[in-house]
Amino acid sequence: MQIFPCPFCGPRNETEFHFAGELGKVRPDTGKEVNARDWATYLYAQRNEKGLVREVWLHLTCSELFVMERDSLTMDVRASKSLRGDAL
Amino acid sequence: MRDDSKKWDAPGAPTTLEMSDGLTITPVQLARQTLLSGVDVLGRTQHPIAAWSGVVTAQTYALSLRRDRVLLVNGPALADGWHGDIAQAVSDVSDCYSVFDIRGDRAFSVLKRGAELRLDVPSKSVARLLFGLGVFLYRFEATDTFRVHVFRGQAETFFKSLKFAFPSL
Amino acid sequence: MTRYSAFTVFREGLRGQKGWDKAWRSPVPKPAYDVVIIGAGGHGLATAYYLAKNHGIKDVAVIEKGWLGGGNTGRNTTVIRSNYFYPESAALYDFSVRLYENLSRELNYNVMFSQRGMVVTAHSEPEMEMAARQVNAMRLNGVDAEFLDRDQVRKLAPLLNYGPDMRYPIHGGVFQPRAGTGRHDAVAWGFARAADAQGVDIIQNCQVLELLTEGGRCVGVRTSQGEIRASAIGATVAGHSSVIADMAQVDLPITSYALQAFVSEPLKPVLDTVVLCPPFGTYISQSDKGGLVIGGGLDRVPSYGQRGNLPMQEAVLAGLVEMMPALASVKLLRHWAGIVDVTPDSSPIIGPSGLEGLYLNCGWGTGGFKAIPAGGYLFAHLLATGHHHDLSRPFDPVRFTTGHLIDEGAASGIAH
Amino acid sequence: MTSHRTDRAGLIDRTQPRNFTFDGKAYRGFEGDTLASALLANGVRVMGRSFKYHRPRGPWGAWVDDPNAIMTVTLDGRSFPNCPAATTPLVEDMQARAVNAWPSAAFDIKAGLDLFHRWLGAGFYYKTFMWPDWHLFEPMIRKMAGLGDISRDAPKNYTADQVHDHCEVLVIGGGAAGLACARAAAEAGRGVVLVDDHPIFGGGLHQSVQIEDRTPSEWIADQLAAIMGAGGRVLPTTTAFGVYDHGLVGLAEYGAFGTAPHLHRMRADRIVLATGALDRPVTFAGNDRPGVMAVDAACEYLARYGVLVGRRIALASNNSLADAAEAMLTQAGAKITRISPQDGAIRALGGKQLKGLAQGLRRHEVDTVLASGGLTPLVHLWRHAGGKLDWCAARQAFLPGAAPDGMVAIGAANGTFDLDQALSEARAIGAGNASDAAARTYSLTPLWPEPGDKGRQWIDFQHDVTLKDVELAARENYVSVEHLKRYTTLGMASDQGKTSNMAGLAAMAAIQDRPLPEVGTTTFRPPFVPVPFEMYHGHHGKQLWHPLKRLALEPQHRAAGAALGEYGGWLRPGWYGTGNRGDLIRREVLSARNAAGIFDASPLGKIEVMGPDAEDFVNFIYYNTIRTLKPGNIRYGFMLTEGGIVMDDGVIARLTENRFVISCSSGHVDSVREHLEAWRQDGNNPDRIFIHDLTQQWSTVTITGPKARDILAKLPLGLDLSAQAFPHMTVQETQREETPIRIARVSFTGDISYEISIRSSRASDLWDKVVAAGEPHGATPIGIEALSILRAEKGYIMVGKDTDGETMPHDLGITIPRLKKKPAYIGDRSLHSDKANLPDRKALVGLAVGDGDKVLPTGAHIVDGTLSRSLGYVTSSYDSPTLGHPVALGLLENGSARTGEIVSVWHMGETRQATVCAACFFDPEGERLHA
Repeated sequence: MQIFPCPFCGPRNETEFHFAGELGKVRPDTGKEVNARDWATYLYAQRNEKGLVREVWLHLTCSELFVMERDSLTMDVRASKSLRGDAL
Repeated sequence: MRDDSKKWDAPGAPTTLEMSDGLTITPVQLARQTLLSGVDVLGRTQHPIAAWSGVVTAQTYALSLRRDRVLLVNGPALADGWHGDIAQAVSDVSDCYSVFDIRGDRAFSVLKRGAELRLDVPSKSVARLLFGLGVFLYRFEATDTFRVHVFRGQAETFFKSLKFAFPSL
Repeated sequence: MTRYSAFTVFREGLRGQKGWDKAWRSPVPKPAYDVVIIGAGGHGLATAYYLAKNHGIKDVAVIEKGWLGGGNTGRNTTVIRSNYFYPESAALYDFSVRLYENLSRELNYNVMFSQRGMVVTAHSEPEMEMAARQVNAMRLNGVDAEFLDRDQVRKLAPLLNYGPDMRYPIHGGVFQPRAGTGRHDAVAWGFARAADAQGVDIIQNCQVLELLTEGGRCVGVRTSQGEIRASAIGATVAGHSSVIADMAQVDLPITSYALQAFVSEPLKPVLDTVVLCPPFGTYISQSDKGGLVIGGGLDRVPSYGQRGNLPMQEAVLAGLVEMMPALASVKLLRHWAGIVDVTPDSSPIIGPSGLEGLYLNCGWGTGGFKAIPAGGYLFAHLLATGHHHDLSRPFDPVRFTTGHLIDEGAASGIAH
Repeated sequence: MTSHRTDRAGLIDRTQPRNFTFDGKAYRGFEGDTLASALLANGVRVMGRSFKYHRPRGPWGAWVDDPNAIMTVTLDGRSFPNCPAATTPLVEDMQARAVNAWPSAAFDIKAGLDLFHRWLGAGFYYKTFMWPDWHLFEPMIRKMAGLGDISRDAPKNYTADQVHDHCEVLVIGGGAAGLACARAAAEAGRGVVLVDDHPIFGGGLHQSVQIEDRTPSEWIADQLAAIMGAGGRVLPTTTAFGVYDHGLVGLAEYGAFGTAPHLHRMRADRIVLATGALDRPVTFAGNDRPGVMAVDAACEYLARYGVLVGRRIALASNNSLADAAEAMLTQAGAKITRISPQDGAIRALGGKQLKGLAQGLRRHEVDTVLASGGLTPLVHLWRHAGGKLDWCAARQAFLPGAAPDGMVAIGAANGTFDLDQALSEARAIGAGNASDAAARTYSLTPLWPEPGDKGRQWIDFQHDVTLKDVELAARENYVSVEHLKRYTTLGMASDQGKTSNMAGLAAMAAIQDRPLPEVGTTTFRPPFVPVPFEMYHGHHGKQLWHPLKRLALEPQHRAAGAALGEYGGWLRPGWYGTGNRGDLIRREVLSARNAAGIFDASPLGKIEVMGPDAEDFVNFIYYNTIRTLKPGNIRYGFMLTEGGIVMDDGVIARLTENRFVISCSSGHVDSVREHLEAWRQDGNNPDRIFIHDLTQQWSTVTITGPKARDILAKLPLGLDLSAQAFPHMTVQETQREETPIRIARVSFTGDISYEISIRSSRASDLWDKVVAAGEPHGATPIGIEALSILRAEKGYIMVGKDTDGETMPHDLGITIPRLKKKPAYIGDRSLHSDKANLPDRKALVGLAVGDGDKVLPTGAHIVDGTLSRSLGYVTSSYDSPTLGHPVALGLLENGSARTGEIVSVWHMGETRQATVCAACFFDPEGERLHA
């Protein structure tokens, strides 16, 4: 069981968190024409890096959506900050 | 669909449960619980704020739940809805959460059956998972008394989880 | 190559087992091949075998970072089945089951495909309706399927809890008699030996460091054992597909997760079929050696760490004790994890990578083992001809752009 | 049979005899014995049979490293399979039986298999049994394999306690090093937990005469007192079975035999590995004979249990620790013959009973052979945590190398076999200092298997892997250590290679003429020793497995005789009353259609979205346009995934300009709340949108049916209920006795309906009043089953039942937003993909059957003319009590264009006909709805 740092709550057990996706997904402006390839990239393409990753996680108990930097191989957690950049 | 009425224990009326070693679980009736959400609602509340693992001693207090939300306990009556003047969303949640006090020397040991808890690791929020249920957990009035708010529909499950955890001590 | 048979086993017993040949050679890589396959797991080895056998392409190297069969092929729970809902999946996986049915004799290597059947239980009336939908779909897809009531499930899996306190009472289930288990290592070894016999070079301890490109086309790989060029390169590296794709500067619709597996101490036979109980998140079979082989869902955290993590262990094994309480005192002998490549629709990807000359066979997620012969067969077809076989065409990655996902989860009413 | 119990005290309690049986014969041991020590004391050597050849086996080790003596133990009528005799504490009345042997370990009828061993070498089964078919041979092989058998009943009173815990320093192993380290750490003010898997701390220390001028027992007691005095905790009979991410160590704490071990999920800031080392076997001909044991095991049996394993002992060791062993065993009365195994090949003589040991032409008449090929540190947990191993040529062993985060190894586990040195190392680490290496007194001569040697030499005792099997694997090029392991099954026995791995690697190294470290090691997998599944299970079973949420009105429903069942995560009334279930449900449907039904709709989601951006936000969340919704009004809508798939449906009520109530499906509340929160914070301004899930604050009583208005009118609410003042799809708020009440006029039945919501503590009062008001009108409570029929008659869908994971809103006939809605909304672009634009998408249809026909089975498929392709399926199907004929909904390719078409419906091989119609069978004009 891993310990993840919620930027608001502090360290908590991994069971309180939900993986929300990789950081950096930007929703295309669907008010304008979006081509199928760009939309597919937004929906499905993953960097899926082995090693250092930056991801968005949801802390289920306090609903904080935040950015976590961790290592997908060693499971070391480096840092976290709120999605809006508020530090711990 | 089958009739499973018998498989599920009928919910009992909430009563105080006394276990060995002076451990008790007591249902608590609060005058009011109010959910307040808004920017800097934590900074703007005039009531003492409960966080983990401090001990709340006031009768009216605000539970720090998240960056922009508190649960006001025993506060004044406020109208439900969006309060544009103070830019806060307000909801009466008195019937949303059932509240229990778990008291005794070994209360913390019981709770550790349900979550990875440490008194020496503070948290700004009292919201956490306990026995797999979303709860608000903090210490109330004494260092050996833990108060839990749990969704009403899950109070039965919570009570049962505690009962199973007791004999394991 | 010594042919394996009861006779040669008998003869070698008399001769002190001295007459056996190497199951495969350990060749030094040549500077160039017609086809290079990255990853000597089941899919890679099967691809090489079928390239040689079906297409006469024998100038093939399979290069492997570690030891052959050491990835998910050697880490899975060995279930082989084709109980799928959509015609595209059913066609693919049933083709695989049919290849498996003759595989031991074809490869001259006993892969121990044991068609002991698989039950997926249903625990409520709505689940029984879904089970009926599933059985009908399977039969229309030409896959064997039986709709079981509670008593029929009980006959097949008496260890399940039929008591009144069972959280999810068993109403019935879906049974595929031709499903079963195979010996996972033997599948890799059998394909490796058969491919090697056809002249394929299997090069172990050879890591790909870089893709060689010329004019926007992939022309080879730089490895820890030097450069190897090829006219077509196929990657069959499962959970590490994104790592290879990254070398080609392509993002795949894949997330890697650890998938755990568990085995108990050996027991005398107690379970004759594969049993999956969805609400407990657990499935189980008993190996020929007697160990109970148990699996469940993905870990919750994306990962490349090939090791188990406690939350999912507790979920899977607690589920096991709930569904089969008689196993409570049976002991867990070992647990481990493989890295699986999960696509948005949980269906595989077979097709071009986006970099010319480089092709992908990946995205099998939790279900790659059962698809090894078909995956190899179809990927070989693609590498040899440059075109899809009809069975693999629906699994081309273009489906993520057109929206033609093949989502088995979708059939059960789950929105993804 | 002579007793092997000495007068050396050991740690057993000789005043407490314990009676037990083994393979049906009665024996006696003492409290503190293990099954193995008690049997050895009684002169019993053959305690098991090997897996493949059924060779007789006696214990090799005295603790977790013994792979041989495995038993099914029955106590108080409950049987436990595969108990290692060496670690099973002796309990009065235990009945033990060797596994994999019949009728007994001493005389096993399958022993004859050993005669065929030359044909049953490594991997023989991969080479045969292919013709005609594996299935012909498999059943026989299955029966032969396996160890213990299990009882088919669940063990009673066998539940694991599970607790989370934390400590600053976790010391694993309570031998000299562990004790000294734990004490130093505790005295340095650190929170220490010390665990050891024995019931009595001390490890190998009990074999010593004295330590730091005290007897071992006194010294151990001193350390434990000091540790606890300084606030440390000690856990005996506790196995650290695995190390997981972020310093989590799984501890299994064993209690009385027959109880489930307790699971401690121990989070440790720092882990000190003091797990010691094991004697590894020497590979020689006949080394599997009962009576060949580890040197260390013999000392352990003597020191802990007062058992002298033999009287005439050959001691074949390659290392300096043999001297102390010789002294100890001699002093206990054994006659020791020292053998240098390096001086020439040795071989054990005899069969079930050991007759002696031969080296070259010399024969030694001995009854016991003690062997040690050197010490192997127990580094399993080190490897679980990702620590590296370094080969140490001096010790001929893999030692802990680069350390994983927060972990350190001390004592024998770290290759520090010298006691004084181990103590100083342990104390330095405990105090938080680095340890400095000092001189070593341990010495050994390398001793590894020699390929080509004559005779059958065992590498893996339990699995019958011999040196020849390793040679065969090498010959066939299964040379990677993992191939070797898998091909020969070496190291896969229930001891997980504790005895066999090193010899196997060394054999492969020798065969290939490579340095041993180059061959490498196999991966160490948890658990360190096998642990029961129950340990992972604990108390959260039965009603606590996916526990259901409970209604505030459950007492009312129970009193009304409701049949309760699981629907969307809640325990809810399926129907009311006793008798034929179908009739009861029918009656409820008819009463709802003819008068009114009263329904507990409380679990329906009530998620409020508030704030200045609430309107834009819900407009973005929903497929349907919400912007134009006026306060007091309600709109039906879909939530989509970004893939354009319908994930939930429900109504949105706008209470005020900045306040919306989203009512989602009961089973989707948690996921919808998360969905909303994620989108609120990602891509929207979270300072201007706030989401309160008030589902459980409010309970909802629905009155539906032609008399609904009359019934509602009886409650003094002071509202104008006329269709003009309170039309369909509007909401009103009022108060009753100062309690807010919200009434939504929406319908899931097609009849006029009011959903009355009130705070949950007042729900029973409301329910009683509504039921009383309804009674004169013939209104009755109705359950979910009746509601499902009512909504199907009207063609209202249930998401997940009448839709699948491919269904888009236009498949359900709601097309306008897709074509017209301008502002962005979730899933919008996906509704225009190639797939979304296909004409043959599966669309919702009604399916009508001929007069007198039976109900179509839900789950039946609609097929094409050749019966070979599915065009869709029946999703909901009932015999409509209202209409007097069956009604069905389905998803069908190009469904909307097929109205009027007769289609084939296929179910389990039978085909029927149905006519495609609009997905609405009741009041298609909506007159009753708007009445």
